[in-house]
Amino acid sequence: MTVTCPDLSVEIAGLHLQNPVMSASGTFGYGVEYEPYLDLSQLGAIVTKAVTLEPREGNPQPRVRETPAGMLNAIGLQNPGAEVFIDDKLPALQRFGVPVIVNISGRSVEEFARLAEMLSIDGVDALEVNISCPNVQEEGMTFGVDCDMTGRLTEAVCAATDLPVIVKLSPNVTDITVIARAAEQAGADALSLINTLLGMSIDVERRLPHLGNVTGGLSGPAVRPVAVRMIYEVARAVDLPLIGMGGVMNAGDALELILAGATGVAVGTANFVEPAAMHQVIDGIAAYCRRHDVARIADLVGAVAADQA
Amino acid sequence: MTVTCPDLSVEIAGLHLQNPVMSASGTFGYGVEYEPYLDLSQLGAIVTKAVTLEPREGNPQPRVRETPAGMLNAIGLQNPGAEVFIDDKLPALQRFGVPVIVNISGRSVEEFARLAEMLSIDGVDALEVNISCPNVQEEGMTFGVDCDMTGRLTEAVCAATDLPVIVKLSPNVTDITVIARAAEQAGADALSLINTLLGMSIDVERRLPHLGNVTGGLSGPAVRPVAVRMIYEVARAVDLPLIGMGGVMNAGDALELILAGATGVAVGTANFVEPAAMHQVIDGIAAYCRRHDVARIADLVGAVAADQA
Amino acid sequence: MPRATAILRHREEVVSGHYLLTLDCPEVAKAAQPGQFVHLRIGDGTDPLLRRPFSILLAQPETGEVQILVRTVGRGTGIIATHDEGVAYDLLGPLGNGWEAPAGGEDVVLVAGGIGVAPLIFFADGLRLMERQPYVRSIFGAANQEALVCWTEFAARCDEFTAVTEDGSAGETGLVTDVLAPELERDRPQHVYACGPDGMLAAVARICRDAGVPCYVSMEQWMGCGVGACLGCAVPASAGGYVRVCADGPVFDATEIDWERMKRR
Amino acid sequence: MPRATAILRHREEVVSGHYLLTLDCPEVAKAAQPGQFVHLRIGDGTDPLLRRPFSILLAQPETGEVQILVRTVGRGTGIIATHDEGVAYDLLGPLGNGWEAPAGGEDVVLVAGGIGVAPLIFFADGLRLMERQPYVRSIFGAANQEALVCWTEFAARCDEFTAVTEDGSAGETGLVTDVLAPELERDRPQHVYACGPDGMLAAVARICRDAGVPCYVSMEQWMGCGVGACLGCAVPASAGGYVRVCADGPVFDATEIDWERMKRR
Ligand SMILES: Cc1cc2nc3c(=O)[nH]c(=O)nc-3n(C[C@H](O)[C@H](O)[C@H](O)COP(=O)(O)OP(=O)(O)OC[C@H]3O[C@@H](n4cnc5c(N)ncnc54)[C@H](O)[C@@H]3O)c2cc1C
Ligand SMILES: Cc1cc2nc3c(=O)[nH]c(=O)nc-3n(C[C@H](O)[C@H](O)[C@H](O)COP(=O)(O)OP(=O)(O)OC[C@H]3O[C@@H](n4cnc5c(N)ncnc54)[C@H](O)[C@@H]3O)c2cc1C
Ligand SMILES: Cc1cc2nc3c(=O)[nH]c(=O)nc-3n(C[C@H](O)[C@H](O)[C@H](O)COP(=O)(O)O)c2cc1C
Ligand SMILES: Cc1cc2nc3c(=O)[nH]c(=O)nc-3n(C[C@H](O)[C@H](O)[C@H](O)COP(=O)(O)O)c2cc1C
Ligand code: FES
Ligand code: FES
Repeated sequence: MTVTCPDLSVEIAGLHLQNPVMSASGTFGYGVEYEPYLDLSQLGAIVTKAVTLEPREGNPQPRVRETPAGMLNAIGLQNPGAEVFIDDKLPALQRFGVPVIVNISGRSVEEFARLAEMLSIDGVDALEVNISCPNVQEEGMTFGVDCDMTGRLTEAVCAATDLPVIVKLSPNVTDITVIARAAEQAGADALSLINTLLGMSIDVERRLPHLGNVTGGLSGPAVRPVAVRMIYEVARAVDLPLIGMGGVMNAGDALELILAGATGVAVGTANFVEPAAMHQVIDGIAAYCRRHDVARIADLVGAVAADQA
Repeated sequence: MTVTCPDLSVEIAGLHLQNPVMSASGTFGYGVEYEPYLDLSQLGAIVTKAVTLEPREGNPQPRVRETPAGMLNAIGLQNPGAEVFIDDKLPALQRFGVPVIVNISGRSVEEFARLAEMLSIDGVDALEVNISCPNVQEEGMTFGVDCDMTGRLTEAVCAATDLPVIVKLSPNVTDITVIARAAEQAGADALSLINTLLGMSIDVERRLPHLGNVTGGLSGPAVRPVAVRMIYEVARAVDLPLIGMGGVMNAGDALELILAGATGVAVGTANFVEPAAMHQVIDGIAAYCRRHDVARIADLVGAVAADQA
Repeated sequence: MPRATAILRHREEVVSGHYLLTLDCPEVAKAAQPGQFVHLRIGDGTDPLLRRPFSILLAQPETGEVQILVRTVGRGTGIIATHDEGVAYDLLGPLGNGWEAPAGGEDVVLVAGGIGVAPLIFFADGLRLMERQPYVRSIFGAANQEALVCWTEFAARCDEFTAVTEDGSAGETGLVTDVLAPELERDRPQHVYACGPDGMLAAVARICRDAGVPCYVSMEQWMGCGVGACLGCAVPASAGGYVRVCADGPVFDATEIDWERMKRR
Repeated sequence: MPRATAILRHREEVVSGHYLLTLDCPEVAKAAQPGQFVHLRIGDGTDPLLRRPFSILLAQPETGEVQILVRTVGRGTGIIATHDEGVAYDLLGPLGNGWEAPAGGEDVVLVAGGIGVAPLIFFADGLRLMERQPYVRSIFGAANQEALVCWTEFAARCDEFTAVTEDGSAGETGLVTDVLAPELERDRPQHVYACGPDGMLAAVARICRDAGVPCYVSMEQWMGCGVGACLGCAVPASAGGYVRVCADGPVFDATEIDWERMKRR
């Protein structure tokens, strides 16, 4: 058998994606910024920058800094708020004809629930609940590292919407499987992981933190081994589909995450390096399937043969 | 004032080090392997590969794998055991005239205590208690991520020895300051951090984990932002001197850790890349002090002006 | 599509650690406006990982050539310094808004600090080609004579030119602002255009505000995407919140920036 | 000090994706023994981060030249493939133990698989220079004719030479072991020396054990330090536990290795 036209489509939380590849929240704006560089209609889905109930100014600059094979960011959830998002940003996202997943963030369970309600409208295909942004020093951090909070939050969001609920997990925890299970039990339809690792870097000449916010979130290839490990662990702990992210630069990296257990793969930092990165990942996955006679990409999910290591 | 001859010496847990720079456990063998490449008598201290009570075979190969700006390792504490270490390895370490810090690892509180006792001999200047090796799937892992266990273990080791006790912390935790405080309260004389981040990588062509042990510990420049952040957090949470490590390649990197709060700095993965890395770090720190008119390196410990970020 | 391959045709170390690169890049040469920048990928690996932004110093639509001036300050610029002719760069650009040219015929002052001269050379070049040429006075400040990089290229495109160095090794002694303040009094221009370090821009903005002269500054900031998506390059806006250097700038009306909240880096 | 700078003098793509590098490195040229390797740093950044080990293909103490054969398989070797003459490498070496030469005058068989030919060329070269030259038969196997890289250099240094390819495009069709087994029966040598992929070495070791011929293999393994400190390059020892390829090897008496526990990678 020779596979010439592999089936790249996947199902995640009831969504049908033409391929597993989507943008990682916060790295792709509201989609349109990247329109000059790639055909958005070819993506598996578009995941938006975090939306909050009220507008947020974000953190003081500097907000980003390169680190070895990675970057720190402390954007601080800058966004125009849910109302402006719905009126000004969401309509433009419709014309690409791919599922739109809206990343939401809040300061309390009530805020998250209210947001979920507001966003349960035409044009939004799923919600990604950002319980793990390391740059918000209020309750936001606590959610993602505590399983009770994760459970309560997930329940509240699920109760507030009929949309599929994807809970985005923080890697800054002792045991991510515990949090993953809490989200599953509370009704999450899918999980995404990993958000950024909490990091810091210092300008030694001036003896100042590089980031205005002192600490920030580490992303990019540097963190990929942590992402692969956590996806591998979570895939064995829950029965939910996973969206993996963390340092994917090319198809090989995406396949690592898929083999570890991710059904979908989000591309973040790589967009900054190569605006057409998602296309390259999609094409590369298709080429891999042809080369290895894989008829359906879904067959590779979690297919690493760890017992034969 | 122009500093021409900065004082690089530091005190850690009663040990006087001629400079803050030492080897990171497990990356420098028992010292002698690197004798052809650098003058060991110029180091601040030598930290040995982990020693266990009984000999350990270690993990199946492959044991190391490069990752972006880092590497995964799963050596599995291979070592000849405490007796052979004392008879065959320790004597050779004496001739460099610098403090010898022995890294110890065990499967139970009793094993750690027994080791501490055995190693409380001439020629050993301090013990580094490895409560955080991610490659030992027994109790070893539990110690470093649980504060009760950390406390009990630290107490037992302190009771078993008169040597300074340095507790080495795992970064694979939700809140490292909690573990740090537990070690402090239990009597640790100093803390070292960070050990490796738990990671994994996959050979997508063969659909196998790269490492024989499936998962391994991530080290090298990739993890430095996590190390800086954790050192910064722990320095503000405890009153103990810290030995920082994680991705130090050069003097600038070492100064990041020092400014974040580390009194000593250990160099690990960099030794593989550049066997004379520790010399370069020492020279570079001296040059920095001269350039910035810093009379004593100790004055820079924790000196990042985060409030002015 | 604002994306192209640029071939390094010529590299000249104009002064120590400063390289003038002539790139073959017809797409950018055609589209570039003064004040815009290119976002360059250095190598194809992870070291460095992110692209690096550089102002366009000159663009020649006829020859397809684009020039940028690179000061070596770190890893990425250090690698560029080793590149030989023939090296191909993948770049995004031209990006950002650039300076709007004045209507023509008026009096303008250009203020450059160090490497900030690059986009002002391009801007001055454009002014010279206007039908009703403005009268262009320029002030170029730097630490010392060496750091007055490409000053001849700049001076040649202006009607008046004043150099200022902190150590007095060339031109006046002091900061650009020491020259700018009396200059604005002597003869009030319609516009001031400035590019340089944040501290200089803040001071220039204050002087212009006090003198009631509209001032346009080109800012720098660490960038992630360069295309407006990541919000990494934010600088504080006087209207509250932040604006993006890459997409809302790099050129701003100086009154749009909240100089008080601006961190000096 | 086993550390040196090596200048790339000449680079030749011997077959597609295989580069023969001639390095100017008197220290290594003088000290090198057949079977030893150099641990090369590629670039000065973090991509790639670790050094890469390469066997010494030939060392000429008189000229100070050292040759290595590099097959491009990934990031580091891919970068080497782009290097021009004049590039300087920082290297550690010669490292490892190398093959012990036989006493002289005996019958030996050399078995190379693919790129594993490199250290055997050096070894064969040494045997030729012995006062009492051993009689050297060699078997060189590869996937196809192309992959019989540097076979002329190898053949020229041996008394008998047999090529084997999996696809039959050159020499015999099959695996080296298909040739080795009858060869050992035909005329029993005193020693077998082998280098190639793990699977081949395991098979060669078994055949030699069954035939009662001492066999010495040169192994490969992912390396951290290359100097015996990190225990990263361990391979399972038949005595239990593990031995280090970099410091205890890369050449081992085949009976020292526990081929059963050896993972095929
Ligand atoms: C719109 C814009 C236009 C620019 N035009 C030019 C130009 O024409 N010529 C020129 O030489 N430089 C210009 N720069 C600055 C240039 O982008 C940086 O110097 C370069 O990115 C440094 O890369 P590096 O890898 O060498 O430095 P790194 O090793 O990454 O860092 C070294 C130091 O350089 C500075 N730096 C690094 N990146 C930036 C950045 N993105 N913005 C500001 N400072 C930075 C920091 O102080 C840092 O500590 C411009 C920047 C912006 C935002
Ligand atoms: C003692 C010794 C001698 C060697 N001699 C030679 C030689 O003479 N010529 C030659 O071309 N190669 C030789 N190798 C293998 C060579 O070191 C690797 O091919 C090289 O390190 C690959 O680097 P890379 O960055 O291109 O590959 P990467 O991008 O890092 O990896 C690509 C693939 O190459 C293989 N690989 C990478 N590193 C190693 C390694 N250290 N050991 C084994 N396989 C590896 C793996 O299968 C990996 O999947 C030798 C290895 C050892 C241990
Ligand atoms: C600049 C930036 C902004 C981000 N903003 C968000 C966000 O708003 N919400 C969120 O859930 N994750 C956010 N993330 C995290 C990414 O979605 C992703 O989880 C992480 O970057 C790891 O993927 P990567 O290594 O491919 O970038 C952000 C990441 C970056 C780099
Ligand atoms: C190959 C290898 C072996 C290690 N073995 C040990 C060990 O035995 N005991 C220990 O406490 N840490 C061990 N470590 C962790 C290092 O001491 C250090 O904490 C970590 O590598 C981070 O520093 P680096 O980034 O400079 O390597 C090991 C690290 C590596 C890379
Ligand atoms: S650099 Fe990403 S928004 Fe400006
Ligand atoms: S590579 Fe470190 S011991 Fe062999």
